[in-house]
Amino acid sequence: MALTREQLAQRVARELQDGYYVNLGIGIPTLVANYVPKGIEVMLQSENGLLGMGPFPTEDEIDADMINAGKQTVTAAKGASIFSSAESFAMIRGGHVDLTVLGAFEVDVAGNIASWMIPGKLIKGMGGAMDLVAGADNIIVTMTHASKHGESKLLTKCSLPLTGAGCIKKVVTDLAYIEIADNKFWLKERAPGVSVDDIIRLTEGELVVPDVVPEMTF
Amino acid sequence: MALTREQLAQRVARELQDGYYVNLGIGIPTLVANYVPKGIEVMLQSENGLLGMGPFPTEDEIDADMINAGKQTVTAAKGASIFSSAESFAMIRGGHVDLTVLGAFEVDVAGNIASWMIPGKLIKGMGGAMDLVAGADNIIVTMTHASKHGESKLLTKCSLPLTGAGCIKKVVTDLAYIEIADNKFWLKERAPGVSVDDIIRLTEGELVVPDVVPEMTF
Amino acid sequence: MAGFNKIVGSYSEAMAGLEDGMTIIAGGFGLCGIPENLISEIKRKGCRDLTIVSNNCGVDGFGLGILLEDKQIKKMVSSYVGENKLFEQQLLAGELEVELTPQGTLAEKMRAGGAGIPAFYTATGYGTPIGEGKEVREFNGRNYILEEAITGDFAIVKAWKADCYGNLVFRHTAQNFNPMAATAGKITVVEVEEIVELGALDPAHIHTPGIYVDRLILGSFEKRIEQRTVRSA
Amino acid sequence: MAGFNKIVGSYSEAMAGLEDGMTIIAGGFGLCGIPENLISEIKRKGCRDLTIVSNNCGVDGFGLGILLEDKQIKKMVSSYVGENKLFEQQLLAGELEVELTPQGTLAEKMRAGGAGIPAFYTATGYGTPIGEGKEVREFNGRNYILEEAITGDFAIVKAWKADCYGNLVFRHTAQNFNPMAATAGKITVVEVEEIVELGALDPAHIHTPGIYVDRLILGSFEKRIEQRTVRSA
Repeated sequence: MALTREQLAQRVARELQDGYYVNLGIGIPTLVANYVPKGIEVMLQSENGLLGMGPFPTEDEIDADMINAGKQTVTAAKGASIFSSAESFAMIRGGHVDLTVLGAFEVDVAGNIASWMIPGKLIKGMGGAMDLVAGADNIIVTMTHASKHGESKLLTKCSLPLTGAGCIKKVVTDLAYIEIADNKFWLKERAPGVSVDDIIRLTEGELVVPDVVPEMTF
Repeated sequence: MALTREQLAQRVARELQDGYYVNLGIGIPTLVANYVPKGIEVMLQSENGLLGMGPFPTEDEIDADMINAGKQTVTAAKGASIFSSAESFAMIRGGHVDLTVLGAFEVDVAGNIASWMIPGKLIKGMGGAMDLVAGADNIIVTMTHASKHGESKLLTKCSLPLTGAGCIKKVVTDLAYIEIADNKFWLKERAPGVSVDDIIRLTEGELVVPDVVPEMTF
Repeated sequence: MAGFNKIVGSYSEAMAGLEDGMTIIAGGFGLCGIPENLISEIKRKGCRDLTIVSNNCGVDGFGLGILLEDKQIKKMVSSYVGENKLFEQQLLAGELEVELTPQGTLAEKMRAGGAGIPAFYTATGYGTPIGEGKEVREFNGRNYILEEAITGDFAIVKAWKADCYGNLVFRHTAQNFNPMAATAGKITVVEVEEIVELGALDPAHIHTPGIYVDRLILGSFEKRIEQRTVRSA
Repeated sequence: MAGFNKIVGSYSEAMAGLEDGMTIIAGGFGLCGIPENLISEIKRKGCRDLTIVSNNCGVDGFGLGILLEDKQIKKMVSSYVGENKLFEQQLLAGELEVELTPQGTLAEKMRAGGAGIPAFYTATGYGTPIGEGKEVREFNGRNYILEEAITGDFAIVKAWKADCYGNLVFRHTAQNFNPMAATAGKITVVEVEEIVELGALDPAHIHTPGIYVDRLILGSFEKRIEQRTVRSA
């Protein structure tokens, strides 16, 4: 069975470490905050200028001046700091954020990522994604392994315009956990009940498959 | 009579305008603050991170954490702001300071200034002087017109290593007020009792002398 | 004698001198911390062919979105413009130009503009369409692209509190792009929720020193919320 | 589980890992806002061949000046080093190298180092000995030189108040180079006068967010005054 959105978030959350400063993109990455493993603490960075993002506000707490990068009303956690966009991206670009999680349209064996633009469709903009992928050493991409039409999103070479070049080392898809190194995809884990053959079939780029591919457990 | 240090400061102070943000260098420039003309307000910027420098503290007010760029204990005036060195020089480099007053060893007809280094003597460093002369549109140099040995400091070409290139437009010396334009010095005023001939004799660079050179009054 | 008092009495005075074809740098992120009333004044004045530098372009009917209604904007420099139907229409009709700029690069370009840094290198956008036509240079084994500073004829800024000298404090995440915008305008105009006594702001907690501010006006604000997300109490 | 608690129990722990030949970026301006005790710990450890990036080099017997006593410093990167006899002697004897850097360029190099900007252009130093050997480029009719970022193996910082997460507030002009230094160290060590409860610092008034801070220690400080200037009451 392909992972649900919640399971994807859960699997990504296992990569969190105690003391990590983390930037979570919009969509599935946002859900990761709900699955921080017990016994560890992480701080969420929101690129509009908030380090230490708290939960959504209650009705009474709602404040138009307190939002996250998804423009959602949020709260500041205890120990939070708030700063300008220049300071926020100094933090990101300077490599101070320990982990960035974001979605993508495509990823390739060279660690390239395409996530912001589909030629022919209306362009909305890259927001902070290009800064995030250029700034973080440690990035996890979450996405479905293939499109609705069964076309692989793990490619030899991205077909869409890039968001960043050579920056992705880890991908969690609904079918597998894959690492990228030496111009290859390395299959590390598979979703429960998903066969290695299915993963091979839906991975267009070169995939290295070990003898044993552990199944994820939830 | 050549101007005294106090008169130099007084003459420079006449260039102040209401609402000017001003950076005063160490030495004679510092004295300018004592002669702000009546009816106008200026704010003093100190490049270590203080906009709105107040007077020296009383014995009771002394605070090691409140100093100016000359490392002197100072106070903050009402309406002051305090910030980092990066912010302070963003302000300076970005041209937000209206007037900078500083001393010099030499100035030449091209508006070059040499003020920080005498080859063969121990080099102490340029501090913020290079940033100040590169950042301000409006700079006044104060210095003696000639060295103790009678050698002109207003030259065709600076002989000492430069602090900044082509940035000086106004010089107040103990003998004269001079503007720099079109690769010439333009004599505008003379110190009380100082003859135009004396000024010509002690100005090595090309000097344009008008028919009438008004005498400064104090 | 005005001294350092930056307060002006009307929005018309606040935006005096704005002309067709000028470049305006605006603070704000989404609808958070936007200079609502200064934008309305630009609409009222009716200036056209404007280049607006702002992370977003508001929404239909609010924020910078209202400047689209009379086609006052020629070009937007933004990182994300996806919240706005009218924007989409004018873009597709070729009536509006957009220069997409990564969010962090946009913030840094404004800061650089205010700080006298004409250009800087960044890894952001290298190897992407954003890097095309830009100089690439290697430092310590990594490739970077050259990005140039942005300055504007006007900067429009929304702050929380100010004193009459124009010293500014921002509230929560309404800070965002406002401090950089404030440094990068030839004329910087600020609207605030409260003007406090001179001396009431702690000098070390001023986000934007008054040296960057040319005009200051007291406003009242709708503060529309874009994504109202709540949890149960 | 340490989480985000950055507090360490001793100065020896604070400077653990410092080795011969490393580069240290230090906050402070003159003797104001210098990490006095972290400097003393470096002296105690006795590491040698250090490169120190700091606006000044203290005075004889205090601040960074004490690291000259046992010739621990190989190279200083500073804008002004004129307050120190021992410095002068070692420089003239060829025992010490100095890389003079304009003060604003130095501050910006540290900021750039922390902000992932490998290099930037500035007009400061163009046409002077500081510009020699550096790339010159024209932007909008003016000449600028290329300056590269600085980072350090360690950054040593003095702040006023901190919470256990390492969020920092600086006092008065003791801020100076400290915030930039804090961003530019692989390991950033901060000593403070007071550690407050988590949540006691206003998030919008934190000068340095804790993300930049690796180790935090409570110290007591002499705060020597370099130029004691007073007026009559």
